[in-house]
Amino acid sequence: MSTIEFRKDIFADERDDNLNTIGKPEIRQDILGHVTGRSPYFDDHKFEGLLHLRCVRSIHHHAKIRSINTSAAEKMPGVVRVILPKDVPHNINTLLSLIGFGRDDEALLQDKKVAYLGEAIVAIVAETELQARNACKAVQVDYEVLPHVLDVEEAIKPSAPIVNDQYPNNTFDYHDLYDHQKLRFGDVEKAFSQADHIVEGEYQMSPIEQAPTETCGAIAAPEQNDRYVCYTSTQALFFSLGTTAKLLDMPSSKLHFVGGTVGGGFGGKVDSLHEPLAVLGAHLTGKPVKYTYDRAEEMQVGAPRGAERWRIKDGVMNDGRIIARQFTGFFDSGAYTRLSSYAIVKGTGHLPGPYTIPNVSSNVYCVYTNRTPATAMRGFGITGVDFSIECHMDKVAEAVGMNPIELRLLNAYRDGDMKAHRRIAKNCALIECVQVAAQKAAWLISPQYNAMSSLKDGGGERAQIPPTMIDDVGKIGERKSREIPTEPSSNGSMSTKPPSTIEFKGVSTAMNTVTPDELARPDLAPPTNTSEIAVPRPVPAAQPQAPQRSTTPYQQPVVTPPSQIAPASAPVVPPSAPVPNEPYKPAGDFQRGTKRPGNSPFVSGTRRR
Amino acid sequence: MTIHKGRGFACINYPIGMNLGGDPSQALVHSTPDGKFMVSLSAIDLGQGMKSVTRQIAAETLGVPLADVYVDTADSDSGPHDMGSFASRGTHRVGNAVIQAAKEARNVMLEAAAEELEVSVNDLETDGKGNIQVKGAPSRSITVSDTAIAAQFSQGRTISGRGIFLIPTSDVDPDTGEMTPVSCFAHAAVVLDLQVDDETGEVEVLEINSAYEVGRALNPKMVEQQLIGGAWMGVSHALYETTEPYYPDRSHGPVDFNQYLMPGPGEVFNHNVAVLERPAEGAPYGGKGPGEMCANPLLPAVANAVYNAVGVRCDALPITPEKILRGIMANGGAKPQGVR
Amino acid sequence: MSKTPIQFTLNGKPTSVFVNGGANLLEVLRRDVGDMTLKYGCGQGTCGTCTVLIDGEPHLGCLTLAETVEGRQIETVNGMADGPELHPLQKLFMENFAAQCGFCTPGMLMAASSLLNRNPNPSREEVVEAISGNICRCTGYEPIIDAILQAASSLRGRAF
Amino acid sequence: MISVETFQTIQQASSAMTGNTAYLGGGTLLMRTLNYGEQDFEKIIRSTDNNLKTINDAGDRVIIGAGVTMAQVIAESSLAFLAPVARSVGGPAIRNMATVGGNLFAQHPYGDFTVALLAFDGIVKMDNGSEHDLEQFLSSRDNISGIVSSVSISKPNGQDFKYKKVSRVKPKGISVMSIAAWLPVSAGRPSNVRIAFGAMGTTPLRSKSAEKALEGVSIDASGILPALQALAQDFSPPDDAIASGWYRAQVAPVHLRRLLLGEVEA
Repeated sequence: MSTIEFRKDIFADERDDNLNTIGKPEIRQDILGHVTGRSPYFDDHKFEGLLHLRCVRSIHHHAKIRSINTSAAEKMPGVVRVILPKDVPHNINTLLSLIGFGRDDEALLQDKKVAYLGEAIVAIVAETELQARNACKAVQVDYEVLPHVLDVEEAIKPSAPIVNDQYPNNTFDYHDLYDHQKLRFGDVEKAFSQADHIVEGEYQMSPIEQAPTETCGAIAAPEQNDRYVCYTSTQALFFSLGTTAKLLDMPSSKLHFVGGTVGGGFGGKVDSLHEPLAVLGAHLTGKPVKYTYDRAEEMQVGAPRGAERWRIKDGVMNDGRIIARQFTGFFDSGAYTRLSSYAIVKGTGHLPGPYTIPNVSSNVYCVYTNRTPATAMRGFGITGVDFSIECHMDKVAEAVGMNPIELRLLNAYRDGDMKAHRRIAKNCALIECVQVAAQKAAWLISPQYNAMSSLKDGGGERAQIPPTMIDDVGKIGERKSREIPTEPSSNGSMSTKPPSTIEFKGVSTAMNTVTPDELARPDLAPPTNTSEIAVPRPVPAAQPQAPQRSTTPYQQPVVTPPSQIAPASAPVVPPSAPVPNEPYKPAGDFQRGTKRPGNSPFVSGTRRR
Repeated sequence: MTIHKGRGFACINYPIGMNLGGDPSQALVHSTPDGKFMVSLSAIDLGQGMKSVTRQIAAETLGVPLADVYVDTADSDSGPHDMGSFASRGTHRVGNAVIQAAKEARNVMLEAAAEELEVSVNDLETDGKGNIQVKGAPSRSITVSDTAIAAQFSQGRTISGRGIFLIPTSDVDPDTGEMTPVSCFAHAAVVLDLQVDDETGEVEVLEINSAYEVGRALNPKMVEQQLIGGAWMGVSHALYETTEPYYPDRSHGPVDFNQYLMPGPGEVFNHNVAVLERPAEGAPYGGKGPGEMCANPLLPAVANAVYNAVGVRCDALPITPEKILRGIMANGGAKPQGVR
Repeated sequence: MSKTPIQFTLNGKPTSVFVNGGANLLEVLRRDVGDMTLKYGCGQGTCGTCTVLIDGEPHLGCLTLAETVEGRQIETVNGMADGPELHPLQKLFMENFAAQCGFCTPGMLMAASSLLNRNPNPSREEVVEAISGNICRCTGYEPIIDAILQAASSLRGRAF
Repeated sequence: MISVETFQTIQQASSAMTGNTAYLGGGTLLMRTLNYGEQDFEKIIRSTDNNLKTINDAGDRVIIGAGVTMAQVIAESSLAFLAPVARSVGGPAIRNMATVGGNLFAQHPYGDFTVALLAFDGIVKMDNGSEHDLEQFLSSRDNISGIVSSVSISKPNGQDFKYKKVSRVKPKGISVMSIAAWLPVSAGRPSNVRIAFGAMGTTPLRSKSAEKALEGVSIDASGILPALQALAQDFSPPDDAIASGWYRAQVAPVHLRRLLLGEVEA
């Protein structure tokens, strides 16, 4: 059973609750349609003579296509049209080309090289879906199988096969400069050397299917005036329209897209793969054409939330203050870019989580592997790193012997604090959420932690941008010639004696004692004839070393007061409904320009190499 | 067999919208001849309630009853451009565009009413019930319907408005990662209680106590829908879901809902939610999008609770019975970490 | 292409249609008859979005060979409401916010109505069992279970 | 194109099963194949033979028509001991469709009902009257010709039958494994014990080592221990999306112990 309460007492003076309909539990506009079955999803439009489109898909992870023979398929019953890669007018795209992010790297139908299991090669339009399926089976594709790579860290080795010809280093190119997205704030190496504890961990997010109950699809049909109507399940109507116009080299004025009522999306209906093929099918046959994933395709060919691997290294003081946090992240983009490269930028802006940490660095890689391309899903770019950060926070709490909730409150960001992407935090409410959740669960925290507030004690020194170490390790292509480390560079000479390290890897560690015999039951003994099964991230259970203390006392980083930093005090938050139609203003100008080629004229940083 | 109870905690913040901006949303609002309002969008309702929340925002801004507003989306011939429904951008971006469009329409409506009532526009207010009245003298009023009829048939005014919301694209510094991301943050904290069977590694989630800060709950029932359903999905991600059970090996990928695991209706857990509302500057009536962030804290909370229960850290998702069992065996048995 | 004529009763109305050999009931009802209320979610029998009642019992449209419904009674959501008057299940799904995307709703409603037809006073467990073949990705199931229990109560109230 | 032919008797249907044909029972297996274009047939044969739908109580054995659905089993009072098994198959809609005969052909990890039939010494009867021991039938089911007309099983006495299905999703999930244990008691001790597992191999399988180890023992923690230890000899369970073979092998003794001792699950 669920209960819900609205804590109107908290932040009450920042709200005007006296509104007409805002804040009222009004019945949904679409609910009557839902309960009567009348809500018009894309497939609920009736067309006379509707044709069905299905795709011939790669049976290999990675292979050159030597030839495609469709002559048998063309003669199959009910087949109306075979669509080949050459029939796609502009057969190359990347999803974010509409906002100018990344290079075109993905064909709608592939005729040179397939780079993942299930990649579409040929489309067949037939009178019934079964006929289209049968005809797909009759298409002969002659493959030359290539070596493939499925693990992100294997993929960035110099010897790895090239997955995506547009990105021959198997990594997305950031800013035409690096093979990863950097974040540098302060000097983590120096802080590590001053920390009482170093806590490290590695975390692996699984690939996850959005699994909306309605699969992705579109129906397109010739409309009057030489236009095409397209009913679609898209999450982004003009995204799909623009992508279709580009791939089909067709003026957007010829496209009439209708959608808006969608059977769940969760990020899985952004990729705009169905609309172009459905419209192309309608264009080539002059008939209405439906193209939709079946459930098996939705789960294995449709793009999942990509897997992510994160390594976190924290420098922590005995009192629980985290003084440095370093990330190394790998997004498994699959064979093409789609949205992964952008999600990394979003994730980078999110680091180091909702905490104020004076030294943060991060390298995040968008890695191409021979698997289904990844795309958006609920929380994209954030969910995986939040999992990592919050598991890690518990390890930190354990390392310093603190209540994990109090550890979070101690390090929580507050109004006026400087974030690692160099903008001031405002409108914070982490502390209050933590306090309320703890209170609801009767998880006791001490009074001084209950007295904390997002509105108090932020800013000041916490608003400063620290002197920052930067580096140019990981230039595009560098990794292809030799192995270089993936974590934020520690080249240079500042780092002295490394503190003791607690290793947390895989599944491990319980600190209390249990007699080993206590649980040695025969029914738990491994069966003797069981073959070794590879299980994701198996489980070495190492007892951790007791944390040792560094002798170097922590010192606050020397603050060079840059003239351009934001004011130290918390910005005033408007007390009631804000005026939302004023033009948006960025929180502040950049400390310095961007897109500089080569060396950075960095104000307060020192380049290490 | 021993069942071990465990308790885990996690808290998060969540950036609302495409973080680098450059993602416009537009809205058009117009009145029918008798003073009902149509809102034209291209935003997508995936179930999150786009149509409903923009309807409430339009009604609030126009100052008319909810029943007199209808949201029509998404037809590219009539709906203006919108970037799409993802990245929790709907409520924030589209909501702001709707406010701007509704304000413009409201201004025309008040001008038309002022002409009919022969008063100054600045002296007029709406009562939210379909009337426009003189401030402090509610008996001097005209209905929205009569106003629209007058505007349409005698004054020759279009009661309509256009709105757009755009955060300009932010650059990203290649060396430091400096950027101007997002517009506001939602927050959440959860305490999760579960139990672990130390012979099978099976986990049962027992109860969640949570606090979610959503800026403003524009529709509290729809916020509740998101938070309850989103927490379910978070637990599902933590314990069940993967398209590649042997990642990075691609074998045995699920192809149907029997193989792709999610908690069934027999696994509903108790969930006690507290909603906090700290309106965000620049957000529509302060509202942030709760749709994505609500799932996120559950993943680490489950992992932390499993560790608390049996002393096994599962740092790789999903946390399957097998991983837990392997951890318990490697540790030489369950190692409960103490009652929290 | 040769087609086979079949006749059945759909929501009380005699219906005749020619079907393709091997066609399933889901496609026939949607494309040939025009009842779009039942949905395609998998074609595998694993999601329940195409649940219909055949002779009062829930079946999956996607796994039902169309020829096998010859002469039988089929019910879909289209037959639930009594004119403009919603069935209590529909009404309580609405009031309980028991749908988000709405795609599973017709199947859920059919599964629930077959339960309430045979068991006017179900326990929570029986409700859970009745919808156990229906996937919902949005709600976490709880509002759906609550709505069905409340509808049962409302229907009992109506009978007395 | 696919054509459909319907016959009044199972014998007529069987004689029509020539060339690229497939027999349609409840449809849950065949229609899925067809929906996904994975069919290797052009003609669907079905039968409206009422004998397929009958359940005959024949003294110490009961004969269940191959067309009897899971829902029919649940509703049939003489099959009350099988009701929990039938209830563990699919959701309500699937149970109105899935048949006893079809369950014999369900691929891993499906076929939980067959697990119980295997424990009850099932004998499969074909349309031509020939009979096959279920265990043999399962090992050669991909090559069987003809149509299954019924399955006959022994009937348990009272409480000597135990069944459990382990699923990750509740209440309806496919098998991590299912276990059917029939322990007839003779002179206070189990004799002629039959233990069958589902999802522990490519078909439902008996654990003959565990059966042997349970003969005549006292059903308590120490009495069943040899049987639990013996399980490993009989199975090399497969990996799938639900669980690895390692995990299945690991927890099989746990679940068998809990089933035999009636331990209350969490």
